[in-house]
Amino acid sequence: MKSDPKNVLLKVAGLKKHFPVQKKGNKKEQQVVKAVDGVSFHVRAGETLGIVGESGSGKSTVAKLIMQLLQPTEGEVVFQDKDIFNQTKKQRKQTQKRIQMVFQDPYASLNPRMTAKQIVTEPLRIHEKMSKEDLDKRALELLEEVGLGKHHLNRYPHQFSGGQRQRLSIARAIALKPNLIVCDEAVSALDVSIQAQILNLLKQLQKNYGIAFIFIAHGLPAVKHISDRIAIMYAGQIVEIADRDVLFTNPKHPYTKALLDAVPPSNPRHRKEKTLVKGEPPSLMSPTRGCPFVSRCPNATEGCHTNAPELLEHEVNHHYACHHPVQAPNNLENIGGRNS
Amino acid sequence: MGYLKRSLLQIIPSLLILTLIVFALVYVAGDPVSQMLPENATAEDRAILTEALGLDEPFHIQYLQYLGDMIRGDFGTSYQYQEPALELVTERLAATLTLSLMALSVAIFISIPLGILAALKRNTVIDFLVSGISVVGKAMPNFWIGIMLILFFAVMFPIFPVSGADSPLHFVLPSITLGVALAAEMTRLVRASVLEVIEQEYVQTARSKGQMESIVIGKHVFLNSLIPVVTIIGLQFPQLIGGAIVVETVFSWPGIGRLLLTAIETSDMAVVQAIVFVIALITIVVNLVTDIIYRVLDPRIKYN
Amino acid sequence: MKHKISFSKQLKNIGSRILELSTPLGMIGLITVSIIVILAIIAPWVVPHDPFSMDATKRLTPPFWMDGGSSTYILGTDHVGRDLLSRLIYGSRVSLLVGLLSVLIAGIIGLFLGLLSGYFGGSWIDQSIMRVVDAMLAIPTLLLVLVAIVVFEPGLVTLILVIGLTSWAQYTRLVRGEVLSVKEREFVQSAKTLGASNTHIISKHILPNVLSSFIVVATIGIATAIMTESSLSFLGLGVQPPDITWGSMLNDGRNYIATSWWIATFPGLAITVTVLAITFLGDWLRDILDPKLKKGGDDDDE
Amino acid sequence: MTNNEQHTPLLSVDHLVTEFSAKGNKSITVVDDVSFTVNPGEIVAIVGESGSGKSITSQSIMGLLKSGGSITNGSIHYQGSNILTLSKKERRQLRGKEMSMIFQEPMSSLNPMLRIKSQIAEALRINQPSKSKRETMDNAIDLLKQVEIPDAEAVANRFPHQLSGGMRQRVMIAIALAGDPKLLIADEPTTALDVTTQAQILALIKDLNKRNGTGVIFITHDLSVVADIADRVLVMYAGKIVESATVYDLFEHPQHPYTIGLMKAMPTLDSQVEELEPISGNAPNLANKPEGCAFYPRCPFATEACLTAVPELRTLEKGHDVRCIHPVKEGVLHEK
Amino acid sequence: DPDEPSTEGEEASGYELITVANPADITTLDPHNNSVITTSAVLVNMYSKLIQRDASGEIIPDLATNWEKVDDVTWEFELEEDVTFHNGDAFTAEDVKFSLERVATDTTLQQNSTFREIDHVEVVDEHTVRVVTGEPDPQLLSRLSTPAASILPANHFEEVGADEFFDNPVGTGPYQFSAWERDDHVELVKYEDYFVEEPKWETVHFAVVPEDSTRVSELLTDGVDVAFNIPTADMERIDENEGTHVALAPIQRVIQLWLSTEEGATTADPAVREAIDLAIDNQVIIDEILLGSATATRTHVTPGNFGADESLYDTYLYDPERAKEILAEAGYKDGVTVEISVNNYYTEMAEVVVGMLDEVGITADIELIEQSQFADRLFNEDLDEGVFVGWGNDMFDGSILELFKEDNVTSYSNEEVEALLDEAAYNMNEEERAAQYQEVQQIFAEERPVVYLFQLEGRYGVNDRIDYTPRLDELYYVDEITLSE
Ligand SMILES: Nc1ncnc2c1ncn2[C@@H]1O[C@H](COP(=O)(O)OP(=O)(O)OP(=O)(O)O)[C@@H](O)[C@H]1O
Ligand SMILES: Nc1ncnc2c1ncn2[C@@H]1O[C@H](COP(=O)(O)OP(=O)(O)OP(=O)(O)O)[C@@H](O)[C@H]1O
Ligand SMILES: [Mg+2]
Ligand SMILES: [Mg+2]
Ligand code: NI
Repeated sequence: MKSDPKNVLLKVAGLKKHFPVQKKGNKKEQQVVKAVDGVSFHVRAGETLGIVGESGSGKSTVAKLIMQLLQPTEGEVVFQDKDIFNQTKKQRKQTQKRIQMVFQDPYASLNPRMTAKQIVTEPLRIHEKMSKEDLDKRALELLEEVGLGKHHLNRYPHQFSGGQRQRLSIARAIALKPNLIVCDEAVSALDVSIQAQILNLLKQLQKNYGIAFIFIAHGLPAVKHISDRIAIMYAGQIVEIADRDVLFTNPKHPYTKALLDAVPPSNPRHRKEKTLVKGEPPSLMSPTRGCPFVSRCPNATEGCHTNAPELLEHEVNHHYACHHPVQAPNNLENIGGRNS
Repeated sequence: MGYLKRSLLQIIPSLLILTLIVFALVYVAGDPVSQMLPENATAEDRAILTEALGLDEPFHIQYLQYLGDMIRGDFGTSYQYQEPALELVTERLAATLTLSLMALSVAIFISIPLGILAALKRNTVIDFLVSGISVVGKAMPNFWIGIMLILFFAVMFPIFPVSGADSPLHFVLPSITLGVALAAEMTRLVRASVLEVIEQEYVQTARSKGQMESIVIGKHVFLNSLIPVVTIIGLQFPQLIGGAIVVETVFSWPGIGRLLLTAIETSDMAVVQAIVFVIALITIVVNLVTDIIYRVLDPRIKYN
Repeated sequence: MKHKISFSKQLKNIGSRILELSTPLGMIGLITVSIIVILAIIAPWVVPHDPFSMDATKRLTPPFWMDGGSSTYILGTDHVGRDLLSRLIYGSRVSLLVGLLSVLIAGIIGLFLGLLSGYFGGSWIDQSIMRVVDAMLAIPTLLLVLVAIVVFEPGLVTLILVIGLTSWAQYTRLVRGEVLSVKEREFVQSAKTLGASNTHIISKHILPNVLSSFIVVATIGIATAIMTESSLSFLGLGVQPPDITWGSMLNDGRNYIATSWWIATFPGLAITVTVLAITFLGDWLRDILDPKLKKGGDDDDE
Repeated sequence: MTNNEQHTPLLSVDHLVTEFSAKGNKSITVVDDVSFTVNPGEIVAIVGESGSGKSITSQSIMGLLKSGGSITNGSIHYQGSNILTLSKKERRQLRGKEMSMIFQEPMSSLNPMLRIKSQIAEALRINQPSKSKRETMDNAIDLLKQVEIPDAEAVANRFPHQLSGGMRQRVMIAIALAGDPKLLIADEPTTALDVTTQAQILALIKDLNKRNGTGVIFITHDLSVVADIADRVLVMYAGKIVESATVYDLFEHPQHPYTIGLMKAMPTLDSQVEELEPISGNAPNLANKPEGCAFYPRCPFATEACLTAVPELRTLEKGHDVRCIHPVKEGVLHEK
Repeated sequence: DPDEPSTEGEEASGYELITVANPADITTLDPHNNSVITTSAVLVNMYSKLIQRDASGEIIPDLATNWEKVDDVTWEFELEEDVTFHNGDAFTAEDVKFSLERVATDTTLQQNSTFREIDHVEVVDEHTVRVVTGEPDPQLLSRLSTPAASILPANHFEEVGADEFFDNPVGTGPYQFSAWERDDHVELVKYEDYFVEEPKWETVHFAVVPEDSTRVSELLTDGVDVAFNIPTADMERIDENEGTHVALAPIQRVIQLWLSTEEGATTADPAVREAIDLAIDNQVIIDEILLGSATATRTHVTPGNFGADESLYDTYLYDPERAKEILAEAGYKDGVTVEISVNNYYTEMAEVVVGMLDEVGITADIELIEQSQFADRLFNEDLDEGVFVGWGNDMFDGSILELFKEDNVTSYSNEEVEALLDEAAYNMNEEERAAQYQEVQQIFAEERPVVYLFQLEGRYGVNDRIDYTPRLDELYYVDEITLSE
């Protein structure tokens, strides 16, 4: 599957983003934050790639790079066989039409001074010349698609609840029938009951329109629920990437393992002794030559300090970057069943 | 100190722009010759004087000349006073700055307690009164306040001297007059700022420690609400000096404002230029200082 | 036709919002300002006397309730025997004109440069605009106006132009700050991901969101301009007769404060009341223009 | 119950009603007839959607309601005495020493202007004013070490913005521990944190609870956190407690349709379902709550009766209370 | 504050301190480089001249005891002996030569134009000088009696240079310089060795109080002894207040309305000019606006000035009916519109005049001109057909009428007037010269290139403890002020 080039919608290769920052002290040298430091992955048409990682690990930066909100320091993003950073203005507009985004904060991502109708039709007004009647019609279709109704058309964002707003964002994102939607923590701010509504909606849309998703989140359970494949990010790098089930049953990177361990149980009966990772993620300004996880890794050896592991496909469709991968398969209890 | 260097570097273009604005205005204003001569002087008299003063050169030459002189510290000579303009200005600067600082103290003295009071008694009669007074204070022309204060507190009830700048008592009425508007503005600001801080979670944290309310207000609320107040002082400073122009006239205060008015009346443009420049420079310095205070006060900036 | 309905509906919405969000102070402000504006417009038809005609023999007539007052001159007459009430009503015209037009000039310049500067924050455009702003802000407005007035001769047009052209910097700064923060909000980012042009983003997303704080500050600016005019009048450099402003009336009366208090007191009151009302109105507009502040919640599905 | 009869509970909240008066409008009831107890050494979790009144409940207990809010009914007994009748000063003296609190936002719950050490020292000094400055500082650093902050001496000298979220939350816990309180209220202390950090903080709180026997009220909207840490659980909906049970009871035999809804809506690592079962609709607006059962509009099991009758909190079995007219019988969850 | 004279041990005489409040500060201590009257008013107490005017305008001796005309271009002055400057230097003829030649030759000095007529000064002996003019100058004595002809110590001045000299100036006047706090006050102290007699006051303060109401307040609260230029509105209040009164005296300023005779101007029609004259009720303005503190006049050369025509003084024409008739006769059926530039210092009066003109059907559009702009606009001939001004006459001479000679502001031209003024300018025969000026005044009254309205009076608020009679020249000779009984 992977080798089928037709199926690959988006390919990210060696992507780096370094932010220059001023540091105090009289040092003249330019300091940089290596927010994204050599990230490669691909997304196939119609699939969902989950990206998980700690706060500050560079997830949003990757998303912004794909959305062309930032210029990369290095590397390329190829969408439908075109490098998106190397195109004419016209091509660029075409790409922008094909990739859409849903943001985390449903309160900040909608212009408070636009009505629902204006919000969902804005992409159409930018990219397509449509008559007013068509726009009105389409606005209603879109709202209905995400479970909102006619009476919502002329409301302002503040008149919607958080969940409804996120539906609006999604309606706006699907307006142009994109091939890829990047969801940056699209459900993190929502209550569980609402979160489930949105997750279901996204799945539904994917089924109906074959849209591919990049689904970025902190919460492993939600990512697991929606993703086909999952990438684990740590300190600006992807440390492991695999099919969902493989990742959860057989995590190879010690960080992945720690992350899975840290997820609280879904039932008090499954409480367990956890192996907690100690300490904090490394500073992105003074990167080590070695493995980024070395300071917190239980398996770390001398070599890990000097020699950075590469992200390699160790097993089919299972990439990880570690010199000392976790041996035992993760023995999750009750796999496949619910609290019966 | 990188910050300081950067700020100082930014000042230079601003000052250049400033000199250009002022010089252009003054250039358009025409020459002072007719002012300098007696009523019955002739056209010939004028020509003689114009040449003597070097006012027959083109604009850019005069401007460059002016800039060059300025860099050497020469702001031209007041024809009225026959003295270096800068000297005249610096001589009177102290009086204006003292008045402004006194007014600032009055403003701080009034606004901080009142602002805090209003915030703590939010939505009560006290709050309403304080806010009301402060709005009215801003809405009254300051010369009007000054004349009224003289009428009441110097003529009808001779508590304070009418005018002049001789003793500490002489400071009272003018600094109140000048400070009222700023006090009003600051009261509003202090109130808003305290209200904002008081809603912060760390104030709740302090309370949850069992801290006494007075200390919570004094230590956690007050200090944090001070930051916007410091910035407003920097921003309002030019307006304070502007107000001094009027207040000095009312109270016969021998400061820059009076000098400016005389200079304007007599088209003594060297003095006008010097005043504008000096005030702008002071404003910039004050802003820099408040900025530094702000940076010192706020560890978020200091240690980042 | 459909949009017409929605337009009238929007108007109705605005109307109902005004009622819904009415506060006592806001209402006082709105009503007072409305009355003043209406009076200013209909002044020629409502003034009891010709505000310019003087009668030296009737000078210094006190208001009607005082000894020597006369009911023909309700608020009394000034030092050359002109009817104060009529002048007060007429004065509102020029005072408001000065306020409105100067703020209009300053506002347009300030808004334009502020948008430019904020949107291209950090670029050379921003840098150069901000240096000019710094220069302008470093000089007290009154001082700048004073110098300019003397250069260009006092008068109504000069006054409006000069106040307008010297007070735009504060708006630029305000707008720039707002733009800088709005620009980082996610909905602007999202418009960018949609491929929207700069003009689209500025006009559809940024402008509407900075406009409300701008309008509030501009409202206050009107009050400030009226005050500046009165200070200039005090210094003898304001609007010149025969044009009447409250500032110039106040100035006319300043030598009579001790002897014929009414000449200066009524225009002083007029200024204070107007400035107050405008301030109230401004505070209230801040609420009205914020779509988030809406009482009650029809958040739920109907 | 047997345990409870021997000792008076640490905290007992009875029929608490807290209202907020909004300008000009009629006041809204934010906490509505809430009763529960906390025993020493017990972790009681309160779960519920955003806006259900969890924080206001805890603020009512602490006596830290913001302006506009007031307790209009009910009582709060701490170690047997009703603290609502205490004077302001006595109330204050309870805080820190007897009960303390950790807030949700680690970013904003520390004073940005003060160094970490002085914020901890402040809490220490209130409780032990007699101690010397040196001792207090040493104690502060000890506390930081207790909450497992590496390099405590250095951190003590920093300002809040120089710490990561997890570190700040630890500092908050250190502050809360300064007075050796018997009751700790943690209001969503981990919501803003990463999973790994959350696990660290949860472990820390559990450890405290075990070691010192501190009673804990743990507020969260994450059922899995509840599953991890709680002894007993209160489920709140629209200001009311709708279900209260031991954690095992609740997860195995949830009775209220809302609780069941929450469980079904929650994605978990161990479930394999294709589709989650969300609860339809949105949480009600407290200003115009529906008559009858507040959950009625969203409830899949609702009947006519629910429209009008306000359900009472009923004890179904020992220690398991439900506020529902027809609570789900055992097995319903599986049947569906 | 300043050194209050120590009164310890002695009875306070009351002569310790006198404070005079002026609206403006002095601008310089250099009498040769000053054209501001309020400055001269202070400086006359420090410096002496060869000759001076008394309160009524008569020329009387000062440093010169005697003077006589040697020929048409030469005057000889005998000087006072045993006069010393405040620094102790003896006063000699050299000082006169130095001082007069300084102001006559240094073109940067503001008073240079007044003294340019002086060719040189000859020292005859230590106590005799001759002043030689280029042309015959009938006004020389007037020039020499102005404060601008003050005598400075030649040696001392040349030794220290101008800058230092005026930091600490010395003269031969009754009071010597003590301190100048800019924009606050000037302090003078008694010069014991004053050559005439011992001055009365120990210390003199000239305080600066720019705001009128503040100045009045200072007077009312005993803050000052004399407050110059008080608003008419406060005259009654000051008089009624216990302890203060108002002192009035005519000054050299005449309010007048220049009317252009240039072709195309409405006022070029003599009928319009006459109507304007007749429409204005001078007395109403004097009574209502100035509360009586002015005298109607039809000439600029008022009593006390050389060549005054007293028949035109204390009189005015007012006949609105006749004004209307004249306009009607001249064919102005729909009224006339006149544009008038007004020196904004006189706005109030001008507004009333506008009202009066309106009564007879003359619409006056006034443009106010800022005081500081006025001179400029005048020289650039950028004024309207009517110009409402107050004009002084510091030479106390009929030559002020030369304002309307040749290319003048109003474009008035009358060969007869030209000839008369030309002759008078160099006519050393006083009687003849006076007659020439009087004739010009009559012609002006007839042809009205200018309508004179009234001569202003100086309005002084005075503390009852002193006797103060204001002077025509608005100068304060402090020694003329005495304590009242
Ligand atoms: N414009 C910027 N300038 C400097 N540093 C930046 C900038 N944007 C992001 N960073 C830094 O880059 C790193 C990665 O940020 P990013 O927002 O991509 O993280 P994230 O994984 O999305 O985190 P979160 O889960 O909190 O959203 C962080 O350390 C952040 O501070
Ligand atoms: N100061 C206040 N004035 C008026 N209403 C308030 C105030 N504070 C809270 N409320 C209302 O009280 C209700 C309960 O708030 P509370 O903070 O207890 O919710 P919560 O359950 O803690 O929610 P979250 O999970 O979002 O923290 C909310 O509907 C809120 O709107
Ligand atoms: Mg992110
Ligand atoms: Mg909460
Ligand atoms: Ni239509």
